[in-house]
Amino acid sequence: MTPEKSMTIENETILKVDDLRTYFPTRTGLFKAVDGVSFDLKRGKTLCVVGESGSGKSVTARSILQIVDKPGRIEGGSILLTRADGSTTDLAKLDARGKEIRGVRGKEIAMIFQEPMSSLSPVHRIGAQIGEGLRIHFGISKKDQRERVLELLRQVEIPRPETAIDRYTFEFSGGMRQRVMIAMALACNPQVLIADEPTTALDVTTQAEILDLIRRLQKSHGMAVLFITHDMGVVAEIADEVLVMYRGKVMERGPVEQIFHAPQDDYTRGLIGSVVKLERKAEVRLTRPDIPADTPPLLDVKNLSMTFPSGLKAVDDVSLIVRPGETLGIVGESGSGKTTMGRCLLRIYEPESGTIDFRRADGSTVDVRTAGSSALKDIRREMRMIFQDPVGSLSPRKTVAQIIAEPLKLAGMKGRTLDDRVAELMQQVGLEPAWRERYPHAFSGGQRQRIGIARAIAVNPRLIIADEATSALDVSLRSQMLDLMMKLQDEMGLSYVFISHDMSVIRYMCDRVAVMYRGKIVEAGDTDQVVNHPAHDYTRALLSAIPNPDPRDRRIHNRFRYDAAAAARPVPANG
Amino acid sequence: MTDITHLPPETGPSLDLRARDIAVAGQWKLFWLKFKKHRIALVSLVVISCMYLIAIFADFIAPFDPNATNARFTYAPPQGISLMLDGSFRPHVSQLKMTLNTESMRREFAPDPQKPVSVGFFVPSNPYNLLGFIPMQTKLFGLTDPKVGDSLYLFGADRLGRDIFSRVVHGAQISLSIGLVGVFLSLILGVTIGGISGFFGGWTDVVIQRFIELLRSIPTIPLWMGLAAAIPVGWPPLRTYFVITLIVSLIGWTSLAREVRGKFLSMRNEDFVTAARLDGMSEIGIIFNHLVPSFMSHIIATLTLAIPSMILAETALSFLGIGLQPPIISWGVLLQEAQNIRAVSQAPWLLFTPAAAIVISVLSLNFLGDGLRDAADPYEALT
Amino acid sequence: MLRFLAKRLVFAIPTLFAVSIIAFIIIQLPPGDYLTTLLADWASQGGAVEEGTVAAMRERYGLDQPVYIQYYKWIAGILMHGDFGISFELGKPVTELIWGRLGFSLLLSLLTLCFVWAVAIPIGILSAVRQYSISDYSATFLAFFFLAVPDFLMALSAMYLMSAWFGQSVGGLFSAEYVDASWSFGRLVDFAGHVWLPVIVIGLGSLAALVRIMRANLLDELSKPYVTTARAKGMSEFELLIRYPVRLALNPLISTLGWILPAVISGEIIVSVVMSLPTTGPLLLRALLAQDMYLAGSLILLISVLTIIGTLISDILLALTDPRIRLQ
Amino acid sequence: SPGWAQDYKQAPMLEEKVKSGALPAVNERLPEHPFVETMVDGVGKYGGTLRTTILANGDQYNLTRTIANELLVRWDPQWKNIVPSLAENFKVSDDATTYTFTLRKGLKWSDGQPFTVDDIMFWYEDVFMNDALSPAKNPTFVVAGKPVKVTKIDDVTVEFKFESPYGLFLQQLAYGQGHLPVIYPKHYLQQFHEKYNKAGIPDLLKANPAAGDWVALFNSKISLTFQPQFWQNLELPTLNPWILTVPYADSERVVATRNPYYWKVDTAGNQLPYIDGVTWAKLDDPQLMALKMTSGEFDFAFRHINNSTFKSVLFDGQETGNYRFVDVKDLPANDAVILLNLNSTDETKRKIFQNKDFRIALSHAINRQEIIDLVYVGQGAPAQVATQPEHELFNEREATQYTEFDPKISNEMLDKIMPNKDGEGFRLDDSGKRFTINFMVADVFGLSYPDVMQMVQTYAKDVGIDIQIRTTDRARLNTMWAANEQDAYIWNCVGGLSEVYTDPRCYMPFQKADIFFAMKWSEWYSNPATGEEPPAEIKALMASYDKVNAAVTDDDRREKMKAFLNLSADNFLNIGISRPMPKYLMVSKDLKNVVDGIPITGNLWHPAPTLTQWYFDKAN
Ligand SMILES: Nc1ncnc2c1ncn2[C@@H]1O[C@H](COP(=O)(O)OP(=O)(O)OP(=O)(O)O)[C@@H](O)[C@H]1O
Ligand SMILES: Nc1ncnc2c1ncn2[C@@H]1O[C@H](COP(=O)(O)OP(=O)(O)OP(=O)(O)O)[C@@H](O)[C@H]1O
Ligand SMILES: [Mg+2]
Ligand SMILES: [Mg+2]
Repeated sequence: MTPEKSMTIENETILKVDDLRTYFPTRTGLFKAVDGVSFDLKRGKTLCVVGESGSGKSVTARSILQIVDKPGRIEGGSILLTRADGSTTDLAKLDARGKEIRGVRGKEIAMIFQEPMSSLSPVHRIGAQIGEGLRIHFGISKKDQRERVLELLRQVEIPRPETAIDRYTFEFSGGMRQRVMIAMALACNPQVLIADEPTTALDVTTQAEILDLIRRLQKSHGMAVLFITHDMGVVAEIADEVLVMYRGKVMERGPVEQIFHAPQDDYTRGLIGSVVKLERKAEVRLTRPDIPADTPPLLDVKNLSMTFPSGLKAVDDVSLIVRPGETLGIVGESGSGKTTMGRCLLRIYEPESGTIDFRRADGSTVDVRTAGSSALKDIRREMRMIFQDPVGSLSPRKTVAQIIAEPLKLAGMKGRTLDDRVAELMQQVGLEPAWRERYPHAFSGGQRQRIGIARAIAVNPRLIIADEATSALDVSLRSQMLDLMMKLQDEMGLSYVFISHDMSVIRYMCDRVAVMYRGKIVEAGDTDQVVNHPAHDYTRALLSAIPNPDPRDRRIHNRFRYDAAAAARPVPANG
Repeated sequence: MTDITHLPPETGPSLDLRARDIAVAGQWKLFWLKFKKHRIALVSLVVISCMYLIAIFADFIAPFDPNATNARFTYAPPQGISLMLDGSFRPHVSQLKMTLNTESMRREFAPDPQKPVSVGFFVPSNPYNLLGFIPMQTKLFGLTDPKVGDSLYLFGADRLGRDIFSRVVHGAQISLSIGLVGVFLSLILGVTIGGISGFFGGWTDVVIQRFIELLRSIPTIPLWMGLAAAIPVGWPPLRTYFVITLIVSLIGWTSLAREVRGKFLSMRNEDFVTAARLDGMSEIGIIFNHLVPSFMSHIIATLTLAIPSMILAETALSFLGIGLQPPIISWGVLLQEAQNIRAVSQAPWLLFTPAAAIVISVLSLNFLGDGLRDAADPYEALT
Repeated sequence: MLRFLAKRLVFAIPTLFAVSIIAFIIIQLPPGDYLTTLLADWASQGGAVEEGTVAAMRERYGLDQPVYIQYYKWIAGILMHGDFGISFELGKPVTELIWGRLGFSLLLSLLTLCFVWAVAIPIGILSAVRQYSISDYSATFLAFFFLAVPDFLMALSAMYLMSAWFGQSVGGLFSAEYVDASWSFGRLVDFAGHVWLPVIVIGLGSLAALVRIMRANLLDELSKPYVTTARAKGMSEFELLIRYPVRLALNPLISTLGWILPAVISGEIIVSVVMSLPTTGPLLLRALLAQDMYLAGSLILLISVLTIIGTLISDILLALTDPRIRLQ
Repeated sequence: SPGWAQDYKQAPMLEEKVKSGALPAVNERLPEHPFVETMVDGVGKYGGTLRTTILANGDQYNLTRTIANELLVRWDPQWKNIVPSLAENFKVSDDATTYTFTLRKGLKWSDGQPFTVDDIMFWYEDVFMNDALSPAKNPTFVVAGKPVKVTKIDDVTVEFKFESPYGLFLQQLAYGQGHLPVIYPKHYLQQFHEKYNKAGIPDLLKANPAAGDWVALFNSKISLTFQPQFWQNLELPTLNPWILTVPYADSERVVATRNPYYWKVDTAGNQLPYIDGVTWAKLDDPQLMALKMTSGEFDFAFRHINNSTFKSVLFDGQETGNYRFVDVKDLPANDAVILLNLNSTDETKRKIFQNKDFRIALSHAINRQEIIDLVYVGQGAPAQVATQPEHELFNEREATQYTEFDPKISNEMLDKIMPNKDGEGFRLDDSGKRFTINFMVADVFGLSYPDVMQMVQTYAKDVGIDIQIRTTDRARLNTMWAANEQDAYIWNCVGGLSEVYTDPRCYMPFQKADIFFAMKWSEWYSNPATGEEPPAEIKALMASYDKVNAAVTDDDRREKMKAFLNLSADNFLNIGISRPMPKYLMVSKDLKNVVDGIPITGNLWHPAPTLTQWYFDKAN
């Protein structure tokens, strides 16, 4: 599909980056975050930059606007900006604090940042932040500014722009904030829009909407878009051209078709391979015998409900079972109550009603909801949790060894045995034991997740509640992680409650799946059945919003929206 | 960091004992590397270490007894040491010639270059016990051959002809020790109470917060005066001072407690805290094992600001006549003794030397704190 | 917001009550009472006071009654008729003595606060923006220098310098001819000519803390992503600094305002004695020394009330400047 | 000699008022025979304001001392003889029990009302003898526990009669406390007195709710002179040379202006005082006083800043401050006295303190000259508590016994009392515990007692006595005295010049003031039913002083006093360190008629007696 046909000038290069090198001087020498990157950005086209975390995508984008964090600096190369009137400027040569580059920032090249909450000031009103660029570049009067901002808010489909304009960011949901960022970037009608992972923090449905929005705006404004992501599905959905980066270098560059269907480079091939891998059920799972339906359940949850003090009923009459050795997937859009439900199972939150019958190792059954504190302590040794956010769940001032050792220590292990066990665990999850004295921040996202897993399995649990254990990881890591978890499951006879909003992940690894919507389980069943023959409308809507990692089959714009009116309760502002 | 992110786990060297030892050393090595990078912190470390050495070996370093008076040299100005004499290396000072102006009741001093008084290292002295138990008869430096009329006042003399240098050196003992005790006391109180307040929230928090507000809203000076005046007069000076230190720190903890509370309130629902709870850790254990370390850099910063306040609180107490009692010497006492226009106008060295000692130690502690904080902060990149 | 305010006000009542008790206990702590002081004073003047006179006075002042009765009388007087009792030493109702001084104390505190903020914030900004530069180090050094020199010594030195080197008349807040005069332009000018010295002396001590706080806050904020966002809009560095990180770094400072106020008032006590300022400081100090208990107690109580009000104000200010607070 | 009535002249500032009729003519204002002041330099000029200073709090005595010393009789400026003052003359009966005073005719209060014997009788009958107003009687007017009887003879003649001989009455009357009979203007105060205005008092109380009853009301109008309220009532008529216009309350200064009815004239018939007004800047800190003095903001100052700490600074400031130094005879018996508590509640300590040999040994251990050189800049001389060399009562032995620095003698004597020592060389008491004296030290009078004590501590250590210093403030010390809790303390001692007659508190256990070395004995002395009976030698000492009090003639009194002082020296009750060092005061170079060598002690108020004749002469 080629939406650019409508544009008058085709294939006109707006931004030409040539041999860009951005280095960070460190104690050990120069760190080459961007090392000889070249690409062209054409009017009306979308260039997607992909690559794992830390490959230099963001630094490349920031280099263009000369807003690389200290001590980074552009060491060489050129960034040629060609304007509509034909004049060109080499942005790389400009003084980073000078007037010229400031004239380019926001006006000619605008940027959308990755983290919508912290990228917006918490104490300034939405309207002021969006209108600021207008004031800086055009000196527009307050009144006109307001009008233009309202128009922008309407464009990005913020409901009730007249009131929204005077609100603060924390009053907005993640999706709305991301829209605000987009409106801000669009304020001055830039020729180039750089979007640095604008949807990473969002759930699929919202992501689909944002992607749609960007594409529509691109069409109407004729912008060139530099889109940074590590989600190959997204790439397949929107890219014209793709740039694959690895360790600061460009691995491969070409039209999206070529990258997906005829990758040249090994790294690209690996990347695409793992994407494709996740499109099916895991091989190990295909061959595994089914768990007999009459095995007594390990966990039997009945009519579980939980209401937050704010009055929100986040878990509403949920019933489910987990059999030994089984993986139960929980899917649902953001805010549907998955995490809350998972936490209720461990009594991190106090559920107000229902039963959570857990079968202990000795065969006895305990109701977690009413267990006493010492019983709870024991249960929590058998039922463990992997947290959604690998950064937040690791104490920042503890070394990895200390983190992994903690549950062991509290279980009474000491000295040499403790050290050895920690080392063993680290090896088990594929971490180098020699890194045990490092702090979590010195690890990559995938490695951090492994730390979380190691901590979870340290005391030989029987059930692990994995809350979006892989959502923060890029594709290649994700499949590695899932494989690891399955390996451990087979080795240790674990059961999982696997919470995710990513259907492909669920499909890959879960035996059964339950779909959550607004605190309720709307559908449950065998994975194959739910994925291939969804019974509930909501499930279908959810499935349709998932980007398909195949540029030949772009479909999220054809997605189907679940009619909220069908649900029991009225729709909140945004999910 | 890119360079470690993609090391495929399989290729990592397998565990052997040596690697493990290196890895254990790594944390401290990292710390040291980061710390070393902080030049001023390094210098401060040296300065502070020196000050503590001076305090510990005050008896050896101070050339004179800090309480020894000398009627001949009241308000003698500092004497500069000249290194060369008659073209050879012979450190000396010029003898001071004193004339008493009976009209102005002032002694006037003039150095007499014709009468050099030689100064040397490791000079003999009256016997004393270093650290209270090592019998010694040598001082680090002093007059090699003291005669009547000779003097060595590096920092000048006070109203009783006591050697300010020796007094500053001895003052370091109190100022650098008991003051710290108070600081640590407020630290412990602040962290514990603030931690409890922030961590448990609810009514505990309300009660503790009201209590803190209460303490904070009472002006410090009346509180000090009231408490200090309630101390029995019969107590020995050191104990009195110790109790006063406690009193001062009892009030000092409140600000720290508030900060800790705020931080804890925001952290108590973080995932890593939940994780620790799931691991079966007790609430107090969580506070001290997880929350406090995350708060370390702030604590260090607060601490370095608290030390001068402790030293100053002591001087304020002295000003009110309820501070340290002679013969105990502290920098605060020295400053208090300089608290009159006579010293300000005619013997500024009485003011400047203890003030300089305080400023230098406070600055060094501060920079040292900065360095330690940065080094202890895993988020500070090692650049 | 209104609920928050109401809640705070309700909480303030038991606090005030407790403060009044503590204030009363503080002044009872030292051994002896006002008459002991009186006797000491009189003895030093070469006179002797007969036991009978002393006993009669003690009874007259109610000092022979148990402490809780004395407290009850005092607090009841305040609550029922706003009567803070009588100053034994000055023989006047406390209310007559304190308002004028309290006014000057407040004025001085506010001026000091303004001075400290006006100086500390730019220095803090400079030292954060140019972290680990010469200017950062010199700002730190100066701030700590002033922190390390006790305020009374600073007051004395400043007065000496002003008097001996510049021939300025020092001490007090007015020249002799304006002391008893009513307010006029001339008196205002005279006041301005006197007040700056104590303001600087009191302010310099609290400068360091503020500079350090500002610096630390700002360093935190400077690395936040929203700064980059703003930069990407093409804003100049200076405007950027002032509009975003500085604006946010100020918020925590506002919350310390409530605590700075009592610190300034406490700091003011000693400086005011040395500089003879007509503020509550010298009155309070003397009342404490003389164990003039209703005067001392009432002053402590009032200063505490001011502090509680100050805290409330800073909470409100914080809520006004930081929209995030409002929701809670 | 006084001129004729028509020759009297007045200050220019009063001329106006007289012309307008607001004020009677000067002749009508002055008494028939005004007091004629002896001029120091000569007749002066009118005008000017005397700018001086007091501490903002607790310094009200200085107002009294500066402008309020109008008495029936007074000391001459040389502090030698008693001369008539408000009384034109007086008579003493041969048995020293009856004193008759004749007032000057035509004396007037500052509001123009006549001052007569009725005012004195008002004081006597309605204040002094009124148990509500005077629950205890002022000791100046009490002998052997019996208060004086005052009788009005006629409008100008009054008689004071005691039951037993009171030879020192006139001296007592000439000191500050003697002003009591002449400060109560009946015409003004009777409205606040129950006896005269029972009906009106409830209304007055309503207007003044701070006072609960008529006694409080009365006391708020004229309080005891040692209370600040005494200087707060601007309405109160006085006989003083200046009257207050801004009271000693919460303002930053106190202001006084001339009393048009003041009853003294100079030798040329000019009504005194010369100076129009006085202002006192109220300062909180003596440092600031000194600074302001050197910057020329005061014409006169001395209290709080006339000690060695300030001397050199003030010396340097003479040019800028336009002042000169005037010698002051502030001559107590000793500047620093070690007072061991002979009535200590601690058995062991009491026994040792009461041992005269212990006190002598301690005295020999002290290197007085070194202390004087160091602390007192070489001013002063080693001495015990004794009268000054220039005084008629001076005795070499009393002044210098046991003052030589001799640790050897000291050690020998101590070896007899406490032979055993501990490891650190400190002596042990009978029970084998280290004998420690806790010394209370307050930093008062600018006499650097903490410094002195630190030196004494080292000397004592050299002879094996452990002294612990406890710095404290005066009020705290007072609490301890009152409870007899102190081991020992250091203070200064009155009684170096003539006042020794009336105030022998350092020479024997006497009244309670600030000298407490034998509180129980002095209680016994004032009332044998209380306290503790002293040993025989102390009783003998007390009896010896009783004889002084009974003496009628000056010569007899002097002899009895000598015997008493001799006996006191034999008992050696406390240990002196230094004869007082010379003190000074500062006056503007423009001020004239300032007595050089002005006598000053706690009792003898000053410079009030001569301040009326000071005048500004800005010629130079
Ligand atoms: N301020 C800095 N100081 C030092 N190194 C930095 C800095 N900023 C980035 N880097 C390094 O530069 C490299 C590239 O970072 P960049 O942010 O461009 O990665 P990315 O591809 O955007 O990753 P992600 O997908 O996680 O956003 C990383 O290894 C990072 O550690
Ligand atoms: N502590 C809390 N207090 C009040 N409401 C909460 C709290 N935590 C979550 N919620 C609300 O409960 C609902 C369910 O949240 P939950 O975190 O379980 O969603 P989720 O399905 O895990 O979403 P995501 O995919 O974004 O992680 C949301 O509307 C959320 O706003
Ligand atoms: Mg990035
Ligand atoms: Mg979740």
